[in-house]
Amino acid sequence: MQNSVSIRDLSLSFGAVNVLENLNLDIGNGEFLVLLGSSGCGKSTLLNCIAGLLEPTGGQIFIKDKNVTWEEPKDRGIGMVFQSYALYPQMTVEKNLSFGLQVAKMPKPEIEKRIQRAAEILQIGPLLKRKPSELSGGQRQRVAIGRALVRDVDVFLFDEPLSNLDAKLRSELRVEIKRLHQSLKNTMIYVTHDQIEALTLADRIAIMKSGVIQQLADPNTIYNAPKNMFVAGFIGSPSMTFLRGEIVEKDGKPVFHTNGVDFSLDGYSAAEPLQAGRKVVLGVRPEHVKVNEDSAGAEAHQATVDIEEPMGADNLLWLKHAGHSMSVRVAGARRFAPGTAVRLSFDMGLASLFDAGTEERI
Amino acid sequence: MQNSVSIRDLSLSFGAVNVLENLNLDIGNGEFLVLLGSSGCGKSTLLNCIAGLLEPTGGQIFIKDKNVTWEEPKDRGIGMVFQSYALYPQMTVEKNLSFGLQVAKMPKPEIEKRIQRAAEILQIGPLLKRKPSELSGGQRQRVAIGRALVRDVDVFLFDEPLSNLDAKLRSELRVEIKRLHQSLKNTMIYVTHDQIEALTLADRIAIMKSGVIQQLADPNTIYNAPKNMFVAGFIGSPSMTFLRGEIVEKDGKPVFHTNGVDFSLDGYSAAEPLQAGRKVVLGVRPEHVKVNEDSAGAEAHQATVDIEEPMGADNLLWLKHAGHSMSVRVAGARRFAPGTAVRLSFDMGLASLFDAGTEERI
Amino acid sequence: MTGQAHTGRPSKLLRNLSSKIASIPMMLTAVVIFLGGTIWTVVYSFTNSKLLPRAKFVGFDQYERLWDAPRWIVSIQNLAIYGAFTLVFSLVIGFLLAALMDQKIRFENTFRTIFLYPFALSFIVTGLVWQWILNPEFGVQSVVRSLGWTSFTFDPLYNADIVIYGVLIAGLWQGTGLVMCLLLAGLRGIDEDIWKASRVDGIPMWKTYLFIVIPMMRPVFITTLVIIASGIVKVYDLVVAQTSGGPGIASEVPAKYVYDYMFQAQNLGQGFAASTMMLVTVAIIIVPWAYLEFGGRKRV
Amino acid sequence: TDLEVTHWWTSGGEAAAVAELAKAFDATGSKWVDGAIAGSGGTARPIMVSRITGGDPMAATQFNHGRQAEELVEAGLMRDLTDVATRENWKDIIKPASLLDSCTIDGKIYCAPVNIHSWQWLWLSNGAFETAGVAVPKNWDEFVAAAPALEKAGIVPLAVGGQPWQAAGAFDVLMVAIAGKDVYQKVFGDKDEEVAAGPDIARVFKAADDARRMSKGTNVQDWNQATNMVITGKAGGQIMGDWAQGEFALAGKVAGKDYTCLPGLGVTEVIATGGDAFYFPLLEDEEKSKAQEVLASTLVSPAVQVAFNLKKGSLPVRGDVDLAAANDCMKKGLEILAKGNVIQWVDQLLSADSQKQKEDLFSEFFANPSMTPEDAQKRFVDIIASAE
Amino acid sequence: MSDTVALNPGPALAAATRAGVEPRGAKPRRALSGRNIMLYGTLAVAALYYLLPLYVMVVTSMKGMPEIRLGNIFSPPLEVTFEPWVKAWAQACTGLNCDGLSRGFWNSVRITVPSTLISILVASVNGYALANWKFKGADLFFTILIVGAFIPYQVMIYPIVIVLREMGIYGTLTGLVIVHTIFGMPILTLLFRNYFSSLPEELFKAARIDGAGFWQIYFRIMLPMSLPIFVVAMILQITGIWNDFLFGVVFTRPEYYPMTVQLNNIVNSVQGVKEYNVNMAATLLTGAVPLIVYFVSGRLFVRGIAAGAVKG
Ligand SMILES: Nc1ncnc2c1ncn2[C@@H]1O[C@H](COP(=O)(O)OP(=O)(O)OP(=O)(O)O)[C@@H](O)[C@H]1O
Ligand SMILES: Nc1ncnc2c1ncn2[C@@H]1O[C@H](COP(=O)(O)OP(=O)(O)OP(=O)(O)O)[C@@H](O)[C@H]1O
Ligand SMILES: [Mg+2]
Ligand SMILES: [Mg+2]
Repeated sequence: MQNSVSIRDLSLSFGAVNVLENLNLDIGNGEFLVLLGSSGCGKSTLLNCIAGLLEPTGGQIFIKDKNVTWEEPKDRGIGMVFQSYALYPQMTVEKNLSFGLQVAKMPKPEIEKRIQRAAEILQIGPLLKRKPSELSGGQRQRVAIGRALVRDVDVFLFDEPLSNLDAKLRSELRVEIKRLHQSLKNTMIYVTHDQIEALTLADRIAIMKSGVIQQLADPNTIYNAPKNMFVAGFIGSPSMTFLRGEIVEKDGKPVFHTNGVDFSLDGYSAAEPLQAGRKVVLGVRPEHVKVNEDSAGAEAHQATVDIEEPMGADNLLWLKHAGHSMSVRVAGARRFAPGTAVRLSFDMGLASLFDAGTEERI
Repeated sequence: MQNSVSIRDLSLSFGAVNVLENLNLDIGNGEFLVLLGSSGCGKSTLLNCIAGLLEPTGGQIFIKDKNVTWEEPKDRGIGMVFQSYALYPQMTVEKNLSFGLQVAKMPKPEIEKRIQRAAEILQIGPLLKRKPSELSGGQRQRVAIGRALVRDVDVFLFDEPLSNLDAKLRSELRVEIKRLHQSLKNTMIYVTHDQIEALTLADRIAIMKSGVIQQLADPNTIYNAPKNMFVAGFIGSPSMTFLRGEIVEKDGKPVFHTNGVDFSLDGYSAAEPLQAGRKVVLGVRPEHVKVNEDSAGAEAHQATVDIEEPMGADNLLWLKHAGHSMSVRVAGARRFAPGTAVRLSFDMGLASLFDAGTEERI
Repeated sequence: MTGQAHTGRPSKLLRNLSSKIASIPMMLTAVVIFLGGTIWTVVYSFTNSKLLPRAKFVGFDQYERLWDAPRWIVSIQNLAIYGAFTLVFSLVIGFLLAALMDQKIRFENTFRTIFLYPFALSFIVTGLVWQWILNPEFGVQSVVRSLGWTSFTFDPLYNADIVIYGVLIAGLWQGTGLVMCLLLAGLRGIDEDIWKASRVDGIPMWKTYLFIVIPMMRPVFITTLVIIASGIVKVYDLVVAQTSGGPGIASEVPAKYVYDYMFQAQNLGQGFAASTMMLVTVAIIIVPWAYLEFGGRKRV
Repeated sequence: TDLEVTHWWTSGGEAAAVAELAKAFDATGSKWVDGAIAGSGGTARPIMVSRITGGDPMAATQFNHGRQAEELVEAGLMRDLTDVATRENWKDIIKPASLLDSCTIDGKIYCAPVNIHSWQWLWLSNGAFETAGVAVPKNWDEFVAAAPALEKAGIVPLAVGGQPWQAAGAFDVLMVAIAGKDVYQKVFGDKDEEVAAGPDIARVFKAADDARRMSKGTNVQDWNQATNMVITGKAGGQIMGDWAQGEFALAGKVAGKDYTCLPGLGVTEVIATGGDAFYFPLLEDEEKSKAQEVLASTLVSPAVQVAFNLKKGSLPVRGDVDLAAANDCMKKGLEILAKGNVIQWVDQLLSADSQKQKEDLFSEFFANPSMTPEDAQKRFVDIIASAE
Repeated sequence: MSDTVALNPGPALAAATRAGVEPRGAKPRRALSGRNIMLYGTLAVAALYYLLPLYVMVVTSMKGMPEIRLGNIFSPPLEVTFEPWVKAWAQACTGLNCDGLSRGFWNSVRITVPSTLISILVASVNGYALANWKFKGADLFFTILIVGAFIPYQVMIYPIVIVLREMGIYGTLTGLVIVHTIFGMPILTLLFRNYFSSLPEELFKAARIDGAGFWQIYFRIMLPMSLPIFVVAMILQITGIWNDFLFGVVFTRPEYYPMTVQLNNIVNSVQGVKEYNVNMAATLLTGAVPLIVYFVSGRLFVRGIAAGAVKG
């Protein structure tokens, strides 16, 4: 049994609108896969297809090597956690957890055992007698996870489970989910449009745009070697700075040229030969730029600080550089008044180069 | 004219609930003040009082040294921007901007001039003929700002203007507001519960809790020298780690002791003498901990990695250290598998020490 | 519910079976009663059925006679007058009341109950009460006269020229409460920030209502309009109880014409023809509404 | 056995009369379950028809005999009473014979007539004329002449209730009285358009115009409220059928002393033999069917005829009963009946449809002073022309 | 009533006094401001118009006939009598039956209770199916249903008579209940559909994943969450069915005639003079049930309307 979930040529359309088209995806056993994409790109739709809540127009879905395309949700061995918690408001937490088991006519002692176990794992023991309205957002989300937990499923599906929580709680629960995955080792498919969640939680991230998976890779690859400009721009906050320019040859070596400024491409490992004259886009992440107040370094680019955004731990600078606006991250303690002239140096080993036409990584 | 807005002994209650009690606040001319606090702490209430949308139960409000406590909102020289944009949905953008001016019987050419100016500043010129429903969230918010702009007011009031936008747009508009403030130099009062917004935008931040201002200071002070544990815990993501312990004397110097581990307090400048035996809380921010894989350094604390949260630019580690859980931020490239043993060293100059009873900074 | 597992797509008919079974009453009602009944009525409007429906077709005879009948013309006119005034007044009064109620007033519940209670009463009751109040011998007229103004005349129910307005008074009394309720719910749905924004902009209250709030409440107004309009077309009991269509035929309405000719005159064909015409009227109301509601944008 | 009987006799006099029927029927060992539907025939008939056609028939129901039930009979929904009729020899005892004719379709008898109603009466309040200081009129023309005096005394000369059938009925009465029996028969019986458009009818419309003028200010709906105006002296007179008699009796008024009745408006003394009859829908229950026959014969039995008609103020359907207890007005009616001065009433001649159109016309005519008699006559001709 | 309102110091004034500060700016608005006088004045006048008929009904029903003939319908009774009430309830005659409204009352109860329950049950299940278990063509039926809501009842009477006859339930209580269910269906289904659609869809999905089926979700998840809309539906149906005259008279036999038919009979069976006092008492008695329902649950009604109805 290689894969936990396999999706073959999945298509789905609402009327004339094709939301998913011939989508293929294999998710390994025990893998934590994050579906990341902006609003409306079809993440929830895909998840609902896997759960059996939407009927695909075409294609097939296998869970544990069993074709479940036409199975009822309850027979697929999946549990699902929703953004809005979707707790049954009129039932106590305990009842919320046991509802599915009761419907399945599980014997009482077994139900109780499972609830005990879930309550322990999620530390919601003291809340069992309360109603959802008497819980905080984080507690509600924990109960919602518990509802999937008691059903003892193979695959957990999460649809933006943390979007309704405030920043603090979100980061707390993120850690808890990660811990849960480490201890349960179930397959988890997690939908979000928050890149931090994706980067921190995922074994692999699938970045979607208009129903098509743009890149499917581990977080590190996604972050450092994005397959195209969409992925590159989507991941990272603030966004990667894109500089439009072209390749020129200088001293026999390809060099990136924009607005009269040259960037050496030493250290960049291109997949294709970099021909002179090719229109390309250079992508630089804010933290891959070094800011020097002195003019040291051969490749020191001149820039002035436009806006400074101190964020505590970091300080974000918006610079004017060769007619472009560029964001750069420095340590929180380093402060620059707007107007300050600075010199930049770039770590080309971590930069990305895209074809200006196809927007694909070179 | 010293202050732009002065609030004296402001009280407000809804029925029996006192939301604000004897609140005092002075906001300088051209200052960007951020009111930061969790939901329901009374931020909007305060802002509405300043705007004249709520009638205070007691106290007075001065704007430009004029007592406006009983003035109509329109006569206070304020403009307001709302979280929900509050655009008039059936009017075009142009009409949205001009409606208030038309009602005030401003001559037509003047109206047009102002709209032109606002449109220029906010780059919404091409949108003027559209209806709000045909705009994106960010564009809507820009129009909402424009509505305050055309009225040529002294004080801008913002009530969580960016909360309804997604992360990407939020960071873009944040920069724009900052730029707007830099060019207009108006007084701005900005309500948010997003600490990044507060830290990046504010000249000064007022941190509120249950209607009381906890600390009023510039972002740097708030971040690095929080007045009490509430402020310390509220600002910073992930939160400052709090270690409960006590002061012991070691080699004649006060030392922080918890769970059998000692922390030298060298470099910490306490406002009060640190008596041995005093129960205190040590607060350490994630980025003020150095992580070493080798065992160098005299003050090297043993710890093991519990969870790793790679976030692209940074990598967040949750460590087990002396029975506490502690979060530490390292560069994104440095990866640690869970279970790895590491050694920590602390920068005490940037740590905070609080009294365990009063929770006030020592 | 779906028996066959991995074999492939299960039968289309069996999917959602419970839902289909549960919807049988609705489907039956829709098809057999509403659709079937309507078609049946339209078909038989082309016959000369008398007491019992008979399939003897006579073409458009019934319609020709219908449009020749002065009473039908009067009925249509009355419906137009009653309808137009009811629409305008119940919306205006209903909205005024709703706007007043939305001012964070005290005793809101009391006022609301007062405005709404007539809706609990049947048209029969409403008609009777207002017949009594408008009766010149006992009601308003005699009271005013007894106060000394002896030439005062207010006898709408006995004056053929204005009788329909007498009916209107009663109709409004009965119906505006609900309109107020609907519009109040709509007003409460307006984002409070809009109010704040308009106050900050210095826009007077009435202008805010007129130029901002009312346009924003378009969907609620449309729903309300449809509810009122459907009531107008059906108006029957009120007229029967209050005036019986009198004096003479001055306050006749189409629904009454239908009923009278179907049952009293024992001329089903004529009644069916008149109901078909009412159906056409309904269609004239419904089609634009359906277009506005469902045509423009697709909602999930 | 319980038999449900529906009817629209709900006013005071009527209810008392129905009670007689019920009493007599209960005495046969069955039970009369009363299904009164208030309003008028117009309200009640649709309900009765829908129940019969809807498959939930009552055991017996009132109709005005004539054409109202024709189709129900044709549709085979009604019980054939021929057996009972032959057994009890209705052919001979029921007078005038036209009553039974109205019940006969294709040679079979489908209804049991219970009374004769005549519309041709002018009821006058002696007190009102006394107040106005004029003599009680003896015919329509005198009545019209006396109207101004009544008006001066604040009395409405002629009470006409708002229900449409009252206006239409009053016109029909005027027609018989003023244009005479033959014209009446030509117009309604033969549907003769030319006669309807002719000068005789024009005269009738003139008279109706007078009536309209005299009825101004009536402001009541129900016929018995209008009658009540006459009883209390608020109105000078009313054109109404003999059932008004019941109201006078109930109010304790004495014919000749408190009020005066003028059959045929004192002009043409004829009586229309309309009336009420009971129809018996086909029932499946054997026992009930038996009881229906018992009820039919009970209704026609002499004792019931006397008791019922005395209360109702109408005339019995058989000539062989003794109405010694009858009052002045009733006796006048009986006399006319005995002379054979009878006509068929409009219900028997015109379809309900034409009747309804007529009602529409005359209720509009009486309520709307701006409608000229000439216009009204034109529309009247149209109705007659299209009548079947 | 309006006077007491206006004289009451409003929150603003009270607050200013409490704080004890003398603001230097413009004085705060007074409770007796022109705005408040206008506001409560208008409301009071409107309230008067709405209350007048009720007042007239109550007052008239407690007068004797002689007093009524004296004329003024607005004057309070000189001599309060409950005779008309007694008569309306227990003595008024229609034909031979002289038991007033009392019989009709119980008939109305017998009609209203099952009709209300069944029509709401059927409509709520339909609305639920339409909102959560859409199947192909469902919307078509629904559209027909909604358009059907506008068809004048008269158009439908005859076909329904035929249908009920064919089913053999014409004139029975069952038949009447079905008729009420049919005619209540469009508006109720719309109400329930809108309401169920407004409930979070994820709740429904969660229940499906938990393995609950159509009925389990309906009874165990949806029903307990739908109190507001059920209240609205109850109120609409109770008042609608209780007040119904046409169906009650056309589709039943006299032993089931509801109170409104009895009311109509009493009001239209004039014996001599119209007994306005009895009529008014009868009217009030007939309207009592829906009125009480409104007075008791009017607040829930408005809330429910806001929750489900307005969204169209
Ligand atoms: N029931 C439906 N009928 C028609 N279109 C739908 C329906 N549900 C979703 N869509 C469309 O399908 C597309 C994908 O929707 P989906 O909910 O999967 O997006 P998503 O990626 O989950 O977005 P979000 O982050 O906002 O949840 C959207 O464009 C949406 O408008
Ligand atoms: N009209 C009102 N009536 C009663 N209580 C109110 C009213 N408005 C606000 N409150 C209460 O006053 C407190 C402060 O509300 P406020 O809206 O100022 O909070 P906030 O800080 O703006 O929160 P958020 O971040 O959620 O907007 C809350 O506890 C709220 O419940
Ligand atoms: Mg989604
Ligand atoms: Mg707020």
